[in-house]
Amino acid sequence: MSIFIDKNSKVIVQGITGAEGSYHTDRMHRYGTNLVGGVTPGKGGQRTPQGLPVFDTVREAVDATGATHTCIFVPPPFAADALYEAYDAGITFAACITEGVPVHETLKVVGATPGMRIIGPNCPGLASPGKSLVGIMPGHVFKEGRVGVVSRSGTLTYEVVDLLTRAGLGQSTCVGVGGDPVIGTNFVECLREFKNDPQTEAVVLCGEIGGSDEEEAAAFIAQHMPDLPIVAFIGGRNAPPGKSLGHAGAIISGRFGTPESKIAAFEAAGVPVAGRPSEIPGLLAERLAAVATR
Amino acid sequence: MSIFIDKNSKVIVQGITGAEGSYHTDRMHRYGTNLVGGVTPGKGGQRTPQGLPVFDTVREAVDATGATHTCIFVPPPFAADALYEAYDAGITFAACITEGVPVHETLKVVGATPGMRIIGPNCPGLASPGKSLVGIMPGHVFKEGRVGVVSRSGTLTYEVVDLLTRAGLGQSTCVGVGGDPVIGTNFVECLREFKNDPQTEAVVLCGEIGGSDEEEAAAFIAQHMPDLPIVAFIGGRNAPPGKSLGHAGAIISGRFGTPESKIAAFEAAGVPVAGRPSEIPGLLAERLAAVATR
Amino acid sequence: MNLLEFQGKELFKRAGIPVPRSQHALTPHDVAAFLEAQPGEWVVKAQVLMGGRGKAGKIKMAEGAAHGRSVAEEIMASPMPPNRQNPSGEPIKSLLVEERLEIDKEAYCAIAIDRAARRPVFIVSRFGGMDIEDVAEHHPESIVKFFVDTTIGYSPYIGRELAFRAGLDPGYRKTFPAIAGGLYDLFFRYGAKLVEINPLALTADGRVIASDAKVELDDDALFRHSEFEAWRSALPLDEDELLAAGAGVGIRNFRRFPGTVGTMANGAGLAMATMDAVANAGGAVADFLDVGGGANAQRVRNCYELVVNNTGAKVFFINIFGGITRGDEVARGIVDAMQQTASRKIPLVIRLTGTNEEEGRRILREAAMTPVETMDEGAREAVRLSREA
Amino acid sequence: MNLLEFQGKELFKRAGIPVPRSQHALTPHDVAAFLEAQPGEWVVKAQVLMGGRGKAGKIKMAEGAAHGRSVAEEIMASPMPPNRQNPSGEPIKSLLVEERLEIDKEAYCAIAIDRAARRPVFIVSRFGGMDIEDVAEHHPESIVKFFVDTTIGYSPYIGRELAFRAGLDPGYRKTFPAIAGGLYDLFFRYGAKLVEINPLALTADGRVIASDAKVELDDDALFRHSEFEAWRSALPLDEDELLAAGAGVGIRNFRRFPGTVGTMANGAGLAMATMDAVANAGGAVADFLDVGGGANAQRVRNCYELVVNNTGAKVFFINIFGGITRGDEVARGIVDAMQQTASRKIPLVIRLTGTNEEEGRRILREAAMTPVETMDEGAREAVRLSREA
Repeated sequence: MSIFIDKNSKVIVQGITGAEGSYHTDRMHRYGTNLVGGVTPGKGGQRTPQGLPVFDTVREAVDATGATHTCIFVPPPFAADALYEAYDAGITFAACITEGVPVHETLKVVGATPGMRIIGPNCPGLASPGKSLVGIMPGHVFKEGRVGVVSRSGTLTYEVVDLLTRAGLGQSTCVGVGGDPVIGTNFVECLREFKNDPQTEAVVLCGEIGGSDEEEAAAFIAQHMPDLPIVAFIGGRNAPPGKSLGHAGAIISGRFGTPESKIAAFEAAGVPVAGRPSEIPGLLAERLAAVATR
Repeated sequence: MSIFIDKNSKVIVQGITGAEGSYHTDRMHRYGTNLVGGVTPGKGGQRTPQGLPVFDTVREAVDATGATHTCIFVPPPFAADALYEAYDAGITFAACITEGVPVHETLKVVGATPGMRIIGPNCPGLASPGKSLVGIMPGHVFKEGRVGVVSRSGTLTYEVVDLLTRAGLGQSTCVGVGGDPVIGTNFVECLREFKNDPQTEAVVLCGEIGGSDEEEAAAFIAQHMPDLPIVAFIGGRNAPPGKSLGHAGAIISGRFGTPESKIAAFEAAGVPVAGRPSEIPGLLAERLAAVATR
Repeated sequence: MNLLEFQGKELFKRAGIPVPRSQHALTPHDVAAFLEAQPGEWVVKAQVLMGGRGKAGKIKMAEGAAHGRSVAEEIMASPMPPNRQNPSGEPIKSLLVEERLEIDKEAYCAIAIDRAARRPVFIVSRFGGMDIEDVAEHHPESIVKFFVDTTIGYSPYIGRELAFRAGLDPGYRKTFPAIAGGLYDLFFRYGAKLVEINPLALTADGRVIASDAKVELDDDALFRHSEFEAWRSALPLDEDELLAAGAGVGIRNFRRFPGTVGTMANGAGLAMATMDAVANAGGAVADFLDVGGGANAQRVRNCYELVVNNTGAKVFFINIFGGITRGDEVARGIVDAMQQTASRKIPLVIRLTGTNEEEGRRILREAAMTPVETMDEGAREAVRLSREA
Repeated sequence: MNLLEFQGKELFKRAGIPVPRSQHALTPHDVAAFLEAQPGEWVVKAQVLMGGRGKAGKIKMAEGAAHGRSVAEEIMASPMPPNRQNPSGEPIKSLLVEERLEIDKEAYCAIAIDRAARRPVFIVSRFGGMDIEDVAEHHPESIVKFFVDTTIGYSPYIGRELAFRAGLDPGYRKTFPAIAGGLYDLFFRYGAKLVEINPLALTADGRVIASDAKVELDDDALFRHSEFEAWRSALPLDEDELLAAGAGVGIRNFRRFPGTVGTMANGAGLAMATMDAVANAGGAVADFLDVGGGANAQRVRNCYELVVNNTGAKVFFINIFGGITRGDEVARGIVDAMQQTASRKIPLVIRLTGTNEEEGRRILREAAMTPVETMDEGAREAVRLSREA
């Protein structure tokens, strides 16, 4: 098992003929994702180099392929529209890779699409190694296994996954939730899924400064999954307050969003916080060993 | 039993200190409706002549009284707002008496308040004789009994109820669904409730020209309640096309909404259509007798 | 409130929907003055609510001042010819002088309210320029619909989907989603009940442009837009509506018929049933009249005079069943009205029941008026009196 | 993009939120000219993004031209004093001359985004005119919130409920729902992240009026509003943001620090972790720099020059983990950049992995650059080199 996506998830790509869309369609296809087609208005009837059918609308794509999952690569002005279109056509899972979606459009689309799981926007997507990869993550760093990974970052996640894989710790599902202030799926929602996933026996959580997602995750862990081996990492410990470093969401404002608050919350929940990414595999192995001997 | 309201339904009045609101509050109170208070912003803390508490907001009223039902008497510009407020405060049933609510505001509020039953707008409300009366119907015409009544009209309904009562045919619940083009609850939704109400053993349905509510009701009856004694009446048989007679919704446009279409639909469903209101009790008694001897 | 073409196009412009360049003109002189300064061929269109302008010769080409003046005079010389719904036709009070479009394709796009779905519905067809009911009859498969979830509102995919499903010419695709969005925006911003572009033209030079505009605003929403007051007062109310407005009842509340039994009831449903009752009793009604709630003396008197002075009524059947309306107040209103009115007297038949009915009947009896017991009885009595009178 | 007070108030006006009469002035001369024609006492306010204007003496009363000029000169003579977040203060480029209000009560009203609830949230307090964080500390019970369901949007009951729950003075009640509605409208119409009225004044003559305006627009939404371009270019970007913009990276993507280890990574998370890694290795970073996706030669060269010419970097640590960014392209970019740049050369430490990493490393090796294997190794090596240099 895995969370959100598996071998059978039928995935379409919105913006499949665009530069990013076609590049990553090819990579997902080669990874083994069950891609069934894509959408570019006006290009319906064409085929991609991988032989995937292109449709004019998501509804046509869903009707023809039975797709349930979508991966969105359209430019920022069209991202919310793409999500509404997917929702209306009955899609139940959408990874929105697009960076730069106006936050009030994300607010509205997230509120208006109950029942559709949205990852992102401004996220690298997710991967269930050996089963499916939806988004832009580099497939070769993954290894199938029992560690769930959830992260607000993109490249840092690959770094962490790479370290886990090199340490022999394979992954169940790895989710990049996105770096924007408002995102469709947060840490707690991923943790809830991991809790119910039999494949996932441990979790790595890569947070960063800004917001209170990490604090809420810590509270959730303390209450609902105190015994699962979990290790956290907080990026941006050396960031100054008042200025977001890259991610719009990574900002310490006033007394909110500081690394100290997040680290304290995790420690109170019994979750060790790695000082650097390279410490994560060791800390996790310790926690796994402790559970095994209990 | 009855539908939508019963003896225990806790009812508040929005606009309770206004001219219409206070007049009908008194009448409902005297009828025996379980009124628990009302709302007029800025008059919180006062009491009505009946001793009912007045609150500034619906939320306060609900918190203090446990009200689940509301009867709305605010002027048209504030009716949608009153419905949103009721919905947000957890009210599950609203009768909106107000006439003249912009139809696009009704469209939006009906779409945005799933789970809250709205009767109206532009309706006389409803009455479950001997139990509760919510709205502006004249209580003295009713008699408790087994006939459900649903109507698009106000005064015509009282006329019909009066005839039923004089003929010894008491009523379970009588609903005036309202005369606007878009209403919160239509014939089919009322019929579905009557179908599940053990007290209701027969139904009188007072339609009028315009729209297709009657045709849909006929189709529903044919499919779901073919054996219940039902009599229909269609008002406005002598109305000219293209002009609405009084009710904004009572308009024959082109080939739609004609009395012929509605009468044909009912007859196809085995529902006799009374030529005049005074024929209704007789037709209904016949149908009831036919069922009794079966 | 139905808007004239030039008014609808003004709203289109505000909503960003492309319309032809144009000038509204009140007289042939205005047309001539405009064409004096504007070379080339223009279209002169009568501004009326009735359909069938083309067939009636009320849309004509013109080039240059002299030609424009004579064409305008020709159009305005006679009203629109009558039809069943407008038995006296419609006078032509103004004209729209409009850019002549080289039209390549004509499509249809509208938003209406679907009562059953309780949603606004887009209706699109690749067949434009003809009555949509005719399209529905001859090319039903060409009509596609989209029911909009108002909690989400319009998003451009709706327009794309409609364009693809309706098989609109590819020339429409790029701009259609924005036009449909403008239409949706207009629908809610101004509180419309119907917005229709027919035809939505694709021109030879690739523009997509609203060649006609039909907008029906919700009367109940007009209070939010005082800006429309001027338009409202300029619109051609029909005679019944004018009379109703003059008597202080809603313009939907009064309509005349050729019979001799005047009727008045409280509530539209009861008023319709009253008409039906008169017909059942073998009579012919002179009017439909819903007096509304709160029938005080002033209002009853206005309604009485409205019917007596403007219809062929020989008897006046008042049918009141009280809910909001209180029987005592109505009775007092009737008594006072009959004392105050300067109009000629015709026999009254009064049926009064409902709230405070005993008190109402007492008041009537004290004024020597005898109320009847039922609607059918009242109708029979009124028909009898109409024959005697 | 944070707006200056006068810009925020311009948006308030468009949304129907009452603001004091005012005049934006660029010079003391403008102030004098305005006051020449306007009798009475006015308030002259420095237009800056930093808080604490009052305490810093940057808000003053003035009456008459001469007084106005001298007050304006006084205010503009020196920048806002520095604080921790703005270590070089903020120059005063313009002034707002504003109607003096007789203020009776001061309240607080804002809309922000609640990240956890994923909803816009109204925040209202009957304590206005002070920092809301101070109110939260001293009068936490006075702060009331309302999370708006965006599928429904704003409806006036929300404003009523907030006013009652916050215990606003009854003088606010009548107008507050419309003001809150204007704020909500503004929030979505212009794509704001924060809209704050502090204080929302109740004047002695009973007006409710926005005495100050704080608006933070979402940079990601600016493309929908070209109208803000002029404001954007007039806004005080800090030096780091200006440098970032000059190098063609996002203004959030670059920030300088006092250390000697230059850093660059792809992705904000990795860039932050790279800073942390350098700190862990005992070094001090010279900058935060997210090169973004698609790091081609031009972009890498711009970033290299940005760091070398504007920070104290003695070594440049490039940390690339490929997802969108392809290792081979970055490697080529680095090689080309180092060949092309005219800036002085400092040692490079390159960590390159992820998509196409083998090809990337081969390219680097061919150009005689030796990539390191891990981020920690790279950080250690960079710190070592920074000490040697």
